[in-house]
Amino acid sequence: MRIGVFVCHCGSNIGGTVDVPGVAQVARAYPDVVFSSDTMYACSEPGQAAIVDAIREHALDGVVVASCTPRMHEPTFRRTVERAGLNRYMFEMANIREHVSWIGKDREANSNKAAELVRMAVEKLRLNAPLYPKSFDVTKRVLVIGGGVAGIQAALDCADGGIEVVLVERESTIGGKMAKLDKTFPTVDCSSCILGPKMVDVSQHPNIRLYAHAEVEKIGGYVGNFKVDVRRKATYVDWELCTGCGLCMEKCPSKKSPDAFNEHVGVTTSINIPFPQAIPKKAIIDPTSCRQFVKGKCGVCAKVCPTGAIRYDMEDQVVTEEVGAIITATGYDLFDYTRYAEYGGGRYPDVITSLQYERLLSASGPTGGHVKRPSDGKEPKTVVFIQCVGSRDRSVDRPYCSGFCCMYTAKQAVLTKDHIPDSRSYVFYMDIRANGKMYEEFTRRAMEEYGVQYVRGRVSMIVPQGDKYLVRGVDTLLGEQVEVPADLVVLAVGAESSHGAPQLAEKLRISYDNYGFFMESHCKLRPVETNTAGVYLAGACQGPKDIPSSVGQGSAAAAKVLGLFSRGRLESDPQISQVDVRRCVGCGKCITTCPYGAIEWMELRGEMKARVIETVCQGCGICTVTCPQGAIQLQHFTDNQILAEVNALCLS
Amino acid sequence: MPVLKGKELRVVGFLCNWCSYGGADTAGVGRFSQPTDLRIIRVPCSGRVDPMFVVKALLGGADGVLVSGCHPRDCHYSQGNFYARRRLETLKTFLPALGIDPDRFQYTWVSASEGQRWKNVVSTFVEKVHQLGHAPRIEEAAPYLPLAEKGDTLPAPLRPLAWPAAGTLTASLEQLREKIRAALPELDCVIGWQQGFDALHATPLFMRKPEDVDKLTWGPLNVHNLATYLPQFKNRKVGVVVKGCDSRSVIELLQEKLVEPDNVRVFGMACEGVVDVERVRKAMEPAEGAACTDVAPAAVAVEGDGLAFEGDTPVRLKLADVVAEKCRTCDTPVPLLGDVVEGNASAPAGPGPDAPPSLEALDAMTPEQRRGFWRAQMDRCLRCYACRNACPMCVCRDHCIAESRDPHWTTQEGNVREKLQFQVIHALHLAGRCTECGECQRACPVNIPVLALKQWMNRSVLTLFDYRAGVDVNAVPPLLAFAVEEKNIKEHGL
Amino acid sequence: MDVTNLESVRDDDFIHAVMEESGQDLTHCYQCGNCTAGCPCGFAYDIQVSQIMRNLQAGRKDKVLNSRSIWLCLSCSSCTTRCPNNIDVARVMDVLRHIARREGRVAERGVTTFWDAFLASVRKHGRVYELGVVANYVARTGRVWTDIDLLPRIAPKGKLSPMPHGIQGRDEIARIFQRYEEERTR
Amino acid sequence: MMSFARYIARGELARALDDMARGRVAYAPRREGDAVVFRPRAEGEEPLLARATVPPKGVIFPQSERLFAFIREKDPNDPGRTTVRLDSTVDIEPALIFGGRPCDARGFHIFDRVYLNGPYRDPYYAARREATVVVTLACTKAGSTCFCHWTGCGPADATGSDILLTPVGGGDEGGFVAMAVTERGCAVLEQANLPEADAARMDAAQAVHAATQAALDAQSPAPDLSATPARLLERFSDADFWRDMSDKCLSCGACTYLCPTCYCFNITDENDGGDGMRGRRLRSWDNCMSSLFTREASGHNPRMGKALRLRNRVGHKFSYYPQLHEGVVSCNGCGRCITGCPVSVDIREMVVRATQANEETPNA
Amino acid sequence: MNLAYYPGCSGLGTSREYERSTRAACTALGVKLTDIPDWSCCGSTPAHALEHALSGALSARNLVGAAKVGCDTVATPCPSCLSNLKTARHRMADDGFRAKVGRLLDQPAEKLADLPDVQSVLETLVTRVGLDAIRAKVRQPLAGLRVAPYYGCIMTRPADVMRFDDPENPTSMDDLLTALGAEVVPFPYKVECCGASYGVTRRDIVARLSGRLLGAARDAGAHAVVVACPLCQMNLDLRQTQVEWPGGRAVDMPVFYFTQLLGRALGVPDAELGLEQLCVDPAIAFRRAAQAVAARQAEEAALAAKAAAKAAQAKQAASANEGGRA
Repeated sequence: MRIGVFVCHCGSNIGGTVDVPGVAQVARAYPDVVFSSDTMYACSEPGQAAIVDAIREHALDGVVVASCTPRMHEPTFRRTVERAGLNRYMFEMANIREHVSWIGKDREANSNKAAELVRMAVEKLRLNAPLYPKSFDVTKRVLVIGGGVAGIQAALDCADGGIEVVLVERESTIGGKMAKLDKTFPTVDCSSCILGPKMVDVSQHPNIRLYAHAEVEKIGGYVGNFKVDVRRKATYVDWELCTGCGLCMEKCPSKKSPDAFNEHVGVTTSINIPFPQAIPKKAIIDPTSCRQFVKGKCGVCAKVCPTGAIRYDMEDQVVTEEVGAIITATGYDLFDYTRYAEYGGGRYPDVITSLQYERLLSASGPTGGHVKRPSDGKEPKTVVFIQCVGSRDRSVDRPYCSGFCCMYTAKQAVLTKDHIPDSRSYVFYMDIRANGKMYEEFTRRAMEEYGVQYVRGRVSMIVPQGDKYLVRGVDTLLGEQVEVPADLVVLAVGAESSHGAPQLAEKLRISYDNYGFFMESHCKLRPVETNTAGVYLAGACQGPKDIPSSVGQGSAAAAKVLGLFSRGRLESDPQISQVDVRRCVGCGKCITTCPYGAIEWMELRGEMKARVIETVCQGCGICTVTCPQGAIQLQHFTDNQILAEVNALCLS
Repeated sequence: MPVLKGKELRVVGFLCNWCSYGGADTAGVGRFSQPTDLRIIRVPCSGRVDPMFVVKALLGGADGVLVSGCHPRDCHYSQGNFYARRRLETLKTFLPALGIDPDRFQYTWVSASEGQRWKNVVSTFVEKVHQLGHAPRIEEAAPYLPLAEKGDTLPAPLRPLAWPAAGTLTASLEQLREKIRAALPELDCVIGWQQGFDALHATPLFMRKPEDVDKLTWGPLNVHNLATYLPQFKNRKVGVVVKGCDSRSVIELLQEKLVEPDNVRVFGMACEGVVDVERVRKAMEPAEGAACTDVAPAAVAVEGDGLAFEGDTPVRLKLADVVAEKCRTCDTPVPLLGDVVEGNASAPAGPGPDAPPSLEALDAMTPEQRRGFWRAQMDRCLRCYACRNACPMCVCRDHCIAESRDPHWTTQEGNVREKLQFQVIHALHLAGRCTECGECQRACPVNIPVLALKQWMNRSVLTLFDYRAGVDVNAVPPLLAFAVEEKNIKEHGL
Repeated sequence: MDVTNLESVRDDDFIHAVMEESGQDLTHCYQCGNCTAGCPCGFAYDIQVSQIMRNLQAGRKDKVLNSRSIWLCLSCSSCTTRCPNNIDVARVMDVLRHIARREGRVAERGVTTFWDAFLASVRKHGRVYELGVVANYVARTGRVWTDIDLLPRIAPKGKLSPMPHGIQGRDEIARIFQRYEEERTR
Repeated sequence: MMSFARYIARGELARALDDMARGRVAYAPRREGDAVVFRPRAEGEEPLLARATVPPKGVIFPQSERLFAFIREKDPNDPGRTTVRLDSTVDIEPALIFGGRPCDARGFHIFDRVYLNGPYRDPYYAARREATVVVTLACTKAGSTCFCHWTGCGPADATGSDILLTPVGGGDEGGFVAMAVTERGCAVLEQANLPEADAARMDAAQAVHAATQAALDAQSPAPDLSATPARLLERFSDADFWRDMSDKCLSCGACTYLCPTCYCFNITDENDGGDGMRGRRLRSWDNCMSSLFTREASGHNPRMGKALRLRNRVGHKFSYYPQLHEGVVSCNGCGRCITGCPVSVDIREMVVRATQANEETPNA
Repeated sequence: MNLAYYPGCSGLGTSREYERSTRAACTALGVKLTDIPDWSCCGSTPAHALEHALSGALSARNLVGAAKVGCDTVATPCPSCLSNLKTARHRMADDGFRAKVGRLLDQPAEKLADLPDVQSVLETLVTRVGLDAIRAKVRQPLAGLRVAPYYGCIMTRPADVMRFDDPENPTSMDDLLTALGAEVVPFPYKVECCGASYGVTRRDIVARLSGRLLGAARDAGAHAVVVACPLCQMNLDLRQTQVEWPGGRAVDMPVFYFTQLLGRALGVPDAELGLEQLCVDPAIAFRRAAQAVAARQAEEAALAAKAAAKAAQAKQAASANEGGRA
């Protein structure tokens, strides 16, 4: 080989603590190195030009650049060598900035270390081989998982962009959390007034196929060609026939079904349509409370249904959909506040969650929009809001800020004043996080115009006292212990990952954090992408988010999908595993361990061998370690390449 | 290039590209000063880190090796670090067997944002390595060959070990032969044993014709594990005769789909222990240094708990004194699957010992002694690979990395390091798969006690994964699987 | 009130000593005030417990060690139990008392006098002699009327031992105290 | 040649060896673990008289040896120009092998025919062979796998040796009759200042030779192997025969590496670490039982299965070699391949069955 | 399980009745208690407020003593002792701390495993004996007795050391008392501090905190407060005359040790339970309970009569109906 080595000063970033010309000099003695030089800024226009010139002048067939981290400029220099006619994989980087010059001041040690890192890069490069990507076809359909506002936005944007959308929603209606809200901050818009039309658009869009009351069961394939099994759970009502007239709900004799849509404030009928604006507006039977299921006799709904849509014998059904990309918009769930025993742990009827309060405020809620406390139906006059319940609390493993509680609490306090003009609200808070457009102004209005009493401090305990609740807290600004006798206490419960999120992540083969939120590819620069090609994130499944951010992400994810599909064919990364069929003994260990299902059996002259599906392999190399005889090798990180680096260091 | 004037030690790091390499970058961007010793090798994922890289580095002169990946659940490839955790923890528990201080190898998790943590990890680890100083080299250890050989007093076997009376044994054997004769027409052949070159040695028998079946023998000389032959009969129907211990190898082969359940017929009988020919030689104790062929008796008869040797000077040896080490702790005298003539195998008399004798001996050594021990033992290794070829689980055979130049894991250098390295490869490749049949050691023409390495590994696997190979056809070997929360793997404090 | 110069009041050694001895990371405190909110004795404090924590973060040794609050803490662990940052606040308060005692700073003499009387009794008898403790306390503080109102309520119940219940291993207990004092002076 | 004989009393052996080995590294059997191997002997060390598990061939033909080192050197003015310098200095010390048996010593004779006296003279082998004195111990016992008397060797065969020692007498009274077989043997024996072996002792030695020979004959009368080379060739394509013979073979290399006559090797280059500019060319033992032995660069392997490989091994020893070397078989009947084989593959059985024409093979 | 018993110093003095009733109840339930030979004071708050190693040493001496008589668990009725013993053991998991403690002792514990586990008598009874077994042995159910269970502040806290019940809302004593037939009133101050040992030095603190507790019990309609702690009992019972009653309305509120009510329900004679040693007359509680039972019976009788009348009416109507159809 003919290798060229370029050692970068990076101004004084490297040159300050590394003898850069010295390293270049030493490198000249390394095997196959025919050219080396130091350069002020390798990544600059002239720096790159010098590399191109050297490749041409010295007929180099491999290049090592010793400069910053490859995570920064590897793509840059790969393009550089490509410009000079080399294969982009005939290039290696030695990280002598982040890993050398920036972490120590001992010039001698640094120079020595830099030279060794160059040596390792040279040894690896000597075993590099040109690699070439392959291209494949794309199925231009997208799966959107979750029909909350983020999923709705993503689905609509994709559908408007002209691609077919499969939208899968776990509940029997789309709308998600937003559909449960009364108003939205900071404009105090009616939530269902702004969401409703979008929901209707979903139901009417010719490009959208909606599966409500359904869940994703299995995902196979890879970017461009996923195969998804969707389980349509039994609703016991034939939705083709159901017109959503609601007669069954009127007549249903079983009225004790848990009312999940109303956050369990009150109960509902066993057959029901969750709310008037539900999409699809179809009835569904709760078999855990329905008399027909529990007692084996009733059949009232079947009798009254004008279209004969009731199907007590309905079973789950699995449908398979082929898509080229997936947008995950599974949202969030609420922190279970019963873990706070000092707030009653669920024993006090008038200590409720913020979302329950939202239903009390909502005109479509169980109280018709009249705020009545659950215990005795009285209108509360003193309402205490406690923030950060299940947020910023290491003791319950929720150290993160849920982000939107400050704002909705301010909104609820404002609405409380609107609903009950002679009421007084207290908000116990630690810090007010109002960093959105018009957010700070909104919280100020709550205090200034609506007289909401903000108390800086946490609440230690809630003690029932007569028909009130003594809220015992602190005002840290006063430096005093304080207490408020309240009629109603509203807990601003934090957001946590949607239940079942980790299981879904494993099906999608994407990562999730300690709390079950999905991991984006890069926190700043690739916020809606995941590390699995073709899988995108939208909304609170990635972390707590308010409505504008969720909608923004829904659109962003849709844009990513449309961008992906705008190319006729996709290219696969050639840094993938490859099987040497002559050495493969067909033990199947690689097939067992591959996290992507990217290795399959094939028959070769009567013997079973492993074969890598190039488009599915992501290049992790788990298989290479698993293969005892090293027959499957991860290209660009082969055993021999890594051994060459180890030997450069350890063989003497 | 030499390590900097004795100031630095040789510390090698393997970092996953997505998290830890990024974490090290972040530490650099934050200008967090760190020891200069570490040399980082970038790999895509901690799941790409073959434990053998670590061994290669440590045997080759590294003073410390650090592997770092994404935090569990944060893996870029979703599962790589889960596999890595199992592999690397297994390796860490194995290193002491070689006399390598396990503190010289550490693995941990650092995310791309944890620059401060990376600095701490590097500083702590390098400081630890400096405390330990230069790594002693195995090839420089003082040879250590404890003279207490296996002829010496051993703990009593777990079971009484008594073969049935000659008549009963013959009847049972005849029953077994009948089964085989009946099955033979559908099979390519049935593998069993017959008498070998002298009365003390049996040899494998490949029965193809009914009259071959007459040659089948059964008794304590049937030392071979015939399951070793099965994988080569791919796509052909074959029968095999097994002892209890051998049956575990068959189970493991079935489990790993290295043989097809439809293509293998298993025959077996209860076993009361097989001899260790070396031990017989010693028990007969002729002139110093005599070989087993020098003591070959004219005939050997099984008499309950003993063996009668006919010859110039008739001798009776107690089975308990001459059985193979594996028989002492055997708890599967009756094959676990197949067409089995049960006989009445003796039941375990009590709980098994904590460790088999050779493992106990290895345990008792200091790390320095262990290095000296392997140096002295491996010195005479001929690299004939009988250990590998006799191993029922070694299915790569002709493609084994021991001899391949690609990948180039070992050289043809005749030194202890290369020889030991192969044994480590063998032990690591067998982790969670080895049924401790002991064929590796029995096959060794120069009697290197390589079984102890596998015993050590098996103990690790049992402790870490609560797993024993070759008992459940439906199990998955632990290193081919993972758990999101590992019950028995603790985070190492870094 | 004077302007506090944050540089000059900060005693880093003190911060480290408290962190080291209590094993608690004071930087974890974000001043939510929950410790104060739940403190049963807050009404009697001169500095609320969350402000003790804040003063500790600021390294204000004198302010903290001279406070009465650290002596009035009831060790009930409400603060520890409810701290969202898992800080064992009660243990921090304990450690502050240790440091204050070492430095001879005691803002609530009565409390420490009672404790000293208690420990003296343990040292002498191996077990606490209740009447002896009260008598000792009264003698040291001169508060002769202490709980005299309770005497008629308790006297007839036959619960107060007139004599200490000394143990055989008294010397052993005394040695514990002796070694403790030796270690301390070392 | 038998004219020069000395007597070494049992108690004098160590001292005599010290003297004979003056200026040489003396290799003698030593017990290591459960094996007996040849190791450099310390002065005064009482030698083990056991037959070694591994023959002493490695002293002259090492398991792995450096043929030369290569050093790449760069032109300081043009790093693109690299020259390669070789360093083939071989460090060979004068040596003495004590305690090998006639079958071991005769192995060197088999080697000599290939590496010394054949068309190519192997300088490495030659140098070591020149520098090494072979002091052999005649056998007094017939092991169950001994068949030296079939192959032209024997319990007192002196081929390949410089000195032959025969144990005479028993216990402390006993000693060794040492007969110099070569000039070099004479010289070495002279160094030891030993009494001449008297006639009685010479007779005793003869008697020992005869008795051992008789024991071997009784154990297994030597078959007539004169037709074997041809018969083996006739058997060449009898697949069933070789399948039956090789069924149990594990394809390991124990037999070849334990064989005193197997001389095959492999050559590989290994790089040093360090600056990456140095490396070594190694010659190491190779064995025909390994699949890699005949694998060609294309991946094609003319001896794919173990049957073909075993056929080669037997054929080489008992057919191809004798045809090139005046009928001398390249097997000394030491039996190590049988005892060392994990599954007791028996070369005697193969030779005998191949020789018996038209054996009861189904195809015949 | 071999159970060592650590009574605590107050068991020899102000909480004699706790000590007596504990032993009596354990005997009645067949729980064997082995006394720790020559046990000594744990040092209580004064020791841990002075120095942790000293506190640890005073506790460890007893743990070592318990281990010496072959016990693997130490049970103690007193939460203060419990807290000290348990904390000492918890901290001694740290080698440095254990060594420090060891330097103060004549006979230190070599390793953590040498130290027995520690639990409260309450924990022993509810986890080892079990509520079912206790319920089966109840002879005189505490019918009609409305009780406020008060656990004290350190029985369950800090949670990671005590590892028993919920730190904020423990229920083990509630369950036990319910099993005995008593009626447990909702009592929000189960774990709020009573003022602890500040009775002597800062009577004002105890007066306020204990007053709040007694007031809450009063307002919840409790006939008595039930406690598991000698110090709490002293503050609530002996000092009841000193407390500040919320709203100024003082009542006589008997304060039982839970073991006394347990013993009573199991049929242990009152004399063995030391009921006479309580300051506020326990009879008050039993009297109120009896009244409550009587009132309830009267109410039930009235209800039953009403229901019977209604049923009769319905029957009449039904038969009339049936007659009509026929």
